[in-house]
Amino acid sequence: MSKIEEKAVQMLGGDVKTVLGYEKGSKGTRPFFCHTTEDAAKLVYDENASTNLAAYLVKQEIKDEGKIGVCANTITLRAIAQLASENQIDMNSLALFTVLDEGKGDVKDFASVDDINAYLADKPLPDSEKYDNLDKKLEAMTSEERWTFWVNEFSRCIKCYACRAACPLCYCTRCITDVNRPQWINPWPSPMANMEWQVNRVMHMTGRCIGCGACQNACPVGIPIGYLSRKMLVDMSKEFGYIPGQAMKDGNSLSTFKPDDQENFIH
Amino acid sequence: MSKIGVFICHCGENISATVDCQKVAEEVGKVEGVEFATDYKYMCSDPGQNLIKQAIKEHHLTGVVVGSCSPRMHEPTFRKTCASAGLNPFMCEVANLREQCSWVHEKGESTTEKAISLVKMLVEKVKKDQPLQSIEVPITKKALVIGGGIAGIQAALDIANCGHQVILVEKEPSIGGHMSQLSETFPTLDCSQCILTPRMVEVAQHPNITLYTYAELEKVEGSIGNFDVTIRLKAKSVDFSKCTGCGTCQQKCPQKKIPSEFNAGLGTRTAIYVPFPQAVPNKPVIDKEHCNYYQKGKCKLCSKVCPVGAIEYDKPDEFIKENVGAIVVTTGFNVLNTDFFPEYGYGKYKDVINGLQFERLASASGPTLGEIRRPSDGAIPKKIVFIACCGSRDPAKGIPYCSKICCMYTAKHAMLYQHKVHDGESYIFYMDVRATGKNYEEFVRRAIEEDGVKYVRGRVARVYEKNGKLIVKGADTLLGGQPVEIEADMVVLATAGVSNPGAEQLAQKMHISYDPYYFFSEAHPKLRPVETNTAGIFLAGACQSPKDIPDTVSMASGAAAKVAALFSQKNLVREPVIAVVNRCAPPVFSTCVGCFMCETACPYHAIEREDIKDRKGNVIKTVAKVNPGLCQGCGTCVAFCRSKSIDIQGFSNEEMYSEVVSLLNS
Amino acid sequence: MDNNNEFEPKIVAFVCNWCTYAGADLTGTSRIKYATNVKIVRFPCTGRIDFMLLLKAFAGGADGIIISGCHPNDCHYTSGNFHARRRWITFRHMLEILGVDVRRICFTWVSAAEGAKWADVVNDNVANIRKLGPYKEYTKVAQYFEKEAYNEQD
Amino acid sequence: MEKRYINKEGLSKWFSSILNAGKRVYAPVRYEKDEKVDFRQVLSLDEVADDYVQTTMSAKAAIFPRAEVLFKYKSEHKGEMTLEDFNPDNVPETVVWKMRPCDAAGFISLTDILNTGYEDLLYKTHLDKTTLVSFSCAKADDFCFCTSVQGGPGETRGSDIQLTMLPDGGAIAEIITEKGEALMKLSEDAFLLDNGEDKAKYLADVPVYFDIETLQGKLKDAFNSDIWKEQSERCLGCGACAYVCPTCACFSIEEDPHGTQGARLRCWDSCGFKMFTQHTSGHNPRAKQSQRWRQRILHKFSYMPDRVKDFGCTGCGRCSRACPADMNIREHLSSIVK
Amino acid sequence: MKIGFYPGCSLKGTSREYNESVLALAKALDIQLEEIDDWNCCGATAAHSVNKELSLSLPARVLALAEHQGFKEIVVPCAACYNRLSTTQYELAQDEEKKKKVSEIIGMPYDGSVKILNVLQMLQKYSLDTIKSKIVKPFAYKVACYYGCLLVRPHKVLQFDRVEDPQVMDSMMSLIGATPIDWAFKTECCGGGFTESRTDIVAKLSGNVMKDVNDRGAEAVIVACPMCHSNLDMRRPEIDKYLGEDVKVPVLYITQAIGLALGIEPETLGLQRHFVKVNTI
Repeated sequence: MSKIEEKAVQMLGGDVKTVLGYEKGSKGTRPFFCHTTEDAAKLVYDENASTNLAAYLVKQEIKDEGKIGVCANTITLRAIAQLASENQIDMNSLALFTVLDEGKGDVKDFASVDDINAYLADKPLPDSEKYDNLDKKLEAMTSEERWTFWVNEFSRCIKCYACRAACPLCYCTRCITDVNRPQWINPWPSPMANMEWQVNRVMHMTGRCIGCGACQNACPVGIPIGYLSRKMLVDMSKEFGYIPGQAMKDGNSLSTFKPDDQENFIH
Repeated sequence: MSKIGVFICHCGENISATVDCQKVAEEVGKVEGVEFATDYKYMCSDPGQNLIKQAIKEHHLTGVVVGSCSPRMHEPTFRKTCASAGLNPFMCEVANLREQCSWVHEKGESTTEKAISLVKMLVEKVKKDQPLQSIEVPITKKALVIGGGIAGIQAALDIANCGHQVILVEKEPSIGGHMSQLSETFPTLDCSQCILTPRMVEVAQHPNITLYTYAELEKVEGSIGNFDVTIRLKAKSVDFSKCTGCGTCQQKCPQKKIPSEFNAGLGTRTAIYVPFPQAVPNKPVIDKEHCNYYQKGKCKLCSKVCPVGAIEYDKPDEFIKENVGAIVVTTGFNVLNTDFFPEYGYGKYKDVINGLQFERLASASGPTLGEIRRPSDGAIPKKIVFIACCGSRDPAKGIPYCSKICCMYTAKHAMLYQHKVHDGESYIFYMDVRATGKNYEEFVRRAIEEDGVKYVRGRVARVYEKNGKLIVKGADTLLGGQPVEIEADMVVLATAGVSNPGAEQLAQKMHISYDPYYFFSEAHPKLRPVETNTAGIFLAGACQSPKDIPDTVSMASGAAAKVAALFSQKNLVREPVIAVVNRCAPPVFSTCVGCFMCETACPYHAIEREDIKDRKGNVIKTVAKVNPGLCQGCGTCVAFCRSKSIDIQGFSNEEMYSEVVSLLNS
Repeated sequence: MDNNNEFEPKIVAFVCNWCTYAGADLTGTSRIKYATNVKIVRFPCTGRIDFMLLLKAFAGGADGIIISGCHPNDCHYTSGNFHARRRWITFRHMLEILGVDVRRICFTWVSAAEGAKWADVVNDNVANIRKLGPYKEYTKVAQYFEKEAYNEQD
Repeated sequence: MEKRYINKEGLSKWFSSILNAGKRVYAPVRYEKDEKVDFRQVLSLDEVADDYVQTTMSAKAAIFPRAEVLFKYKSEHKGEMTLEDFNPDNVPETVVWKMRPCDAAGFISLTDILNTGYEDLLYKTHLDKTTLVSFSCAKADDFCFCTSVQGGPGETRGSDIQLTMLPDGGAIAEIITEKGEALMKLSEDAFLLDNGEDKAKYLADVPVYFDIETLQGKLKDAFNSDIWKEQSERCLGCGACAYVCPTCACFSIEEDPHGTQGARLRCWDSCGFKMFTQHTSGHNPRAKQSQRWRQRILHKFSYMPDRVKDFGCTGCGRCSRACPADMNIREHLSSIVK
Repeated sequence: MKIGFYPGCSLKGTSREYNESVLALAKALDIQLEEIDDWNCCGATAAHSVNKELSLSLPARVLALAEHQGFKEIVVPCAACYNRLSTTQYELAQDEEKKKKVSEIIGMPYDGSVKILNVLQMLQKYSLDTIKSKIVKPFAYKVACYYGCLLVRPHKVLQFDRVEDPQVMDSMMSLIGATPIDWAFKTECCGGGFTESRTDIVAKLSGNVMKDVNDRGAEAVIVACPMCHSNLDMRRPEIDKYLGEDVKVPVLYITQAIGLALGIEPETLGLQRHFVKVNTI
């Protein structure tokens, strides 16, 4: 009996009705809601899963079902910390635990955001080598070439909003895309409308994104949108001096300011 | 479908000189939703306003766009006109065709084109405007006056006499300001103490006035009608309730040689001191910088000799919070010191003094008890030179403006000198004598004709000391620029009036704007001289720009009248340009997701949390709510909200969007 | 040199009501002339300017954008311009990554007393945008439905 | 239905004759960065990708585009409006090259919805002007289940011409419809007589996972069962499955206004979105994810067969491949049948 | 690092001693000065009171030559030349058309990138600390530092020291042991170009200067401008006649004073060329 199964069975015995984790699927692991102790065997720990379990914790349907156990990997923990700082999750409706050293070690529980931050303090952001060669390619381009590159990429987008659905921090009941007075973002999938959608998504993520890459993994046509939010996360955390991927106490990078923010283009 | 009336103003010919008003009215008339479009010579005049009223009634207009001067000028006028005709005032917009179009462009096709697109922009905005009701905000009928000079005293008395509570805050240990330092005042030569002290006493005894001396403004929050103000009462180290003002401590204090600020550095004072005999309150404070106890930890002589034990060392500064409806800023001004002028000896020569120091010499309560004596050796100067426009009207020195009062007080100084030193000779180097007040010119003529003051028209290039004499090298332009050299015993510089140090920080604390010389900026130089751009904060006296006592007093009464007018209404009617969080039908109740990032962004802490409960009372969701009293309508939260759940009335997302899009489609 | 066939840039200016709008009024009262290409949109504060409006302006065919407000510490609402600056730094960086031509966006502070500076800002920008030429790359993408190829798979 | 053989040279000769005839040719093209293959306009045969199982997106976009202008309007002056309706003759002749049989079969269901009863002018114009050239499947993966839904790797239903590639570079060509005939005639000499190759030899084998009839039967009374909740717990509610699916036909009407002129557009929509059934009153009949999943399955496997006798699914497996939460439809359908 | 050297006409003519002392001092402080090849007269006061264009072209040509000969900085000992060169650089930097016109006139491209230093700036920049270490005989005298008007005005252009009360020379003199007096005629005019046409005015103005120097008991007047030196020194008879008293106070260039402090021979510093004998030092 693996550590996870043991923990899940013990939880299901208690006041937890569901334990959320990963199970083997047709394309690597997939999210799995385990309700019965028999199913607990299916639970596996996957450090580099392509989806983020925290995306489910913000859904009203799941919140309504009361206390839920979560076997979280680092990206889920980061997301939960950020969501808690944005008052979307209340920690005591979660039975949060993780399995140390990539699933082999023993179980560690978390009761508060500070525990999570302490645990994550030394953990690096998920690796970014899949973005690095794109980053190098784009750095070398002139701005016109970059523009043509991104317009071609965005022309492939079909506005299926899988990126929005897969992201734990995209939890608005009515997203800006559904606002039609005024119609900030044109809902049809033209390159311009797709670009405006991605600009908004990434701007809304700046200072909040935890770099898990679930958005890029979810995109059916494979547009490198994960690169966009990741680059903004890293660059802006350097620019404004906060720790990338860690939840800020009050407000995030866009809702607060420093009187001596540096810039070289306002004259 | 909206029925919009468009009215293009010629503004005499200010607009029609470069913009073809008929064409603008005609073109905008073709726009969908525009019911009526016309142009008229003076829209803001009565016939112009009646034109609007008539059109509203006749065509049942649902919106009005007036193409005229800047909305900062006549938006209120045109909105009142629409209101009186029954149309909600916030359905009326003003397009800026004068300051931002006709006045800044040449006559031509492109200027008219621009005018048309500006008006069309506002037409699109009006289509999206919502009728709004003004907000009623309760007013705290209590005023705060910052600065206890004659301006502050006058304003405080006027407001208090209207029956309202006033808090007067003064930085120095006593009220009185610069006026209390003056000897006699022009043009009537009545002694400043005699006319000022009764007012000071009246302030101290007025039931409605709470006086905080040796206190400064720490923080201002909130907005017109209810400012939450924090005042720092600097520790006086003397308990005023016990102190009887007997003065024993002042005699005993070992520190006697501290240069007295009141005497502009000429006289001296003790560490525990009352600035001047007629000070109100007439009780001492301890100057911590120079007191032996605070600096070296020993002495405590004053507490030993104090008959009533009123001395209390090491008492920290106190902070008190007050809620006031209006603030009057009367912090006054300062005069430059002689060390500002290298050509006149950099302040090294003792006998080169500034106007304020001469006032102290001439004043009966001054260090020389009213006799004009040289600071260096105390001798009575036989030949004295006054230099007007010292620093003022001198762009190279960064002070291009005229300080307004120096001509008059220099003439007065010369006159006082001649009265006190009959055989003395006084010269005044001037550029122009500006004696514009009532009886001012006659006063200067009297100085010249009766008292024999010699006016030399020219500037002084250099003053230097040579074997006991001050050589004044100038020129006399009326004698063909002939160089003039006078060996004077004393030189008085009529230095420029500048803002108080710390004026910038005070302005930033209250978010009022200031000019490049750190004088506070009035809302409009001609039409709103006593108000600032921040509603509820008024200005009076030299803090706005250097001025003499009559102007200061009348400005203070003006500001007091404004405050009284504000307090006369039961509630303050405020523009409804505030943010509102959207509400919608259950089960969603509001698109706000309760992330409350807007709460961290709002500078006025105007965003609160509201629990939406179902019938049984348990909380469905917690969403944001805007407190209409606090919100100032800056809109930072609106542009910041991710789900666009908060919007600001008057500059809503839809309105701004349609403005930008219409600018580019036309 | 009269160049009537020359390209006349369309520039939109987003300004804050308390400082730059008043500064622009002062330019008017002091009768300082400047080019007609710039049209001013009034906002209560730079903090109110939504970054999407910039994209909508470019999509609508603007060739240049000026954004101006109170100098830091002078904001009538205390911190509107600080928030705006923070937002501009982030948004401008995003535009640079996407390859939008940030030379066409001029961020500046103009106070209510700087009428002359406003005229200079406008004239400099018009000259600069005239040199850069119309922003065809953006409008080409914006007019997606004009070109017939939209319904093919590209 | 006529069976022919075409050799390698004949194939490229035929392809260039199609191009020279001014037809717009769509074919699967490998996107250089990653392994995604999608339909794009091609100008030569060698742009066409090969050795892949399935394109990410179906070929639906060639006939039912992601976003299309229904009509344009313009107002010269106040009060009147000039309308510019859809003009069929600016839709060019199109050929969709190398689509899978399941894609071709998909158009039958699409036509059932969009073009039966009320004739949709846009869809009809696109359909009439498009010739579908499908290639039979030599390879399949375990997402494919066409055989379970009345289809198969060599199914010709829906295609105008079906080619089956042969090891020698040539192909068996089955001309199925008149449109196919017309296309073949562009270079008839390239088509030789049937060389007797057995097509079945070159087809991939796709196991049958469940029986469609029993599934349809089971679904009759499955409306209230709680299987929907179990299956759809991990569904994130995005629109990926609907947009890649060859048979999904839902669309929404959008407005593209520009001051005094504008256009009305039709673009794809998906029942997976929560806002799809959001009423202005605030009520949402399918607020829960399970209800939306139930609607997707019942529409394709129960309501459509009842009404238009064709199933709404051709078993291409694209929705499972595209789904971020790995909602494998074959797995779900099999568990329903059990 | 080679620095351009522009002597100007005075240093090759009436103020040869200023030239000799500058070069001697530079050698002693190992500052390589290289004379700009084919330099021309800067036009001094004559040009700009007669023809504006000429007054800009002459200095512009000098600056253009310096640029082509690869100098980043040039030293201009004569205050008049320093004033003219700096004003030209300032004016041409402000006005694009003028700059183009002047480049055409002088027939070579003019960029205006050369930095112009007067003697004081040169000493301040390169050798303040070396002077202190190399002092052999402190210049222990009461001195009156006389700046004249061309060194400090117009401040907007020259940005050199303070206009009303300059201190650069005073600090340098105290560095070499002298005690500068505090007097009010530091920047009063000596009569300048009137030395020929209206010698009476020069006598009066320079007389006032020398009277104050004498009254305050200074033992030497230190100058850094050939014009001031010639008026205060060469016109001494007229000054004495005007003042009605003999003023014996000698007038030295600052380079000569520092040279003496460094032990350089008076002859190499050209002290013998002065009208008022330099015997008291």
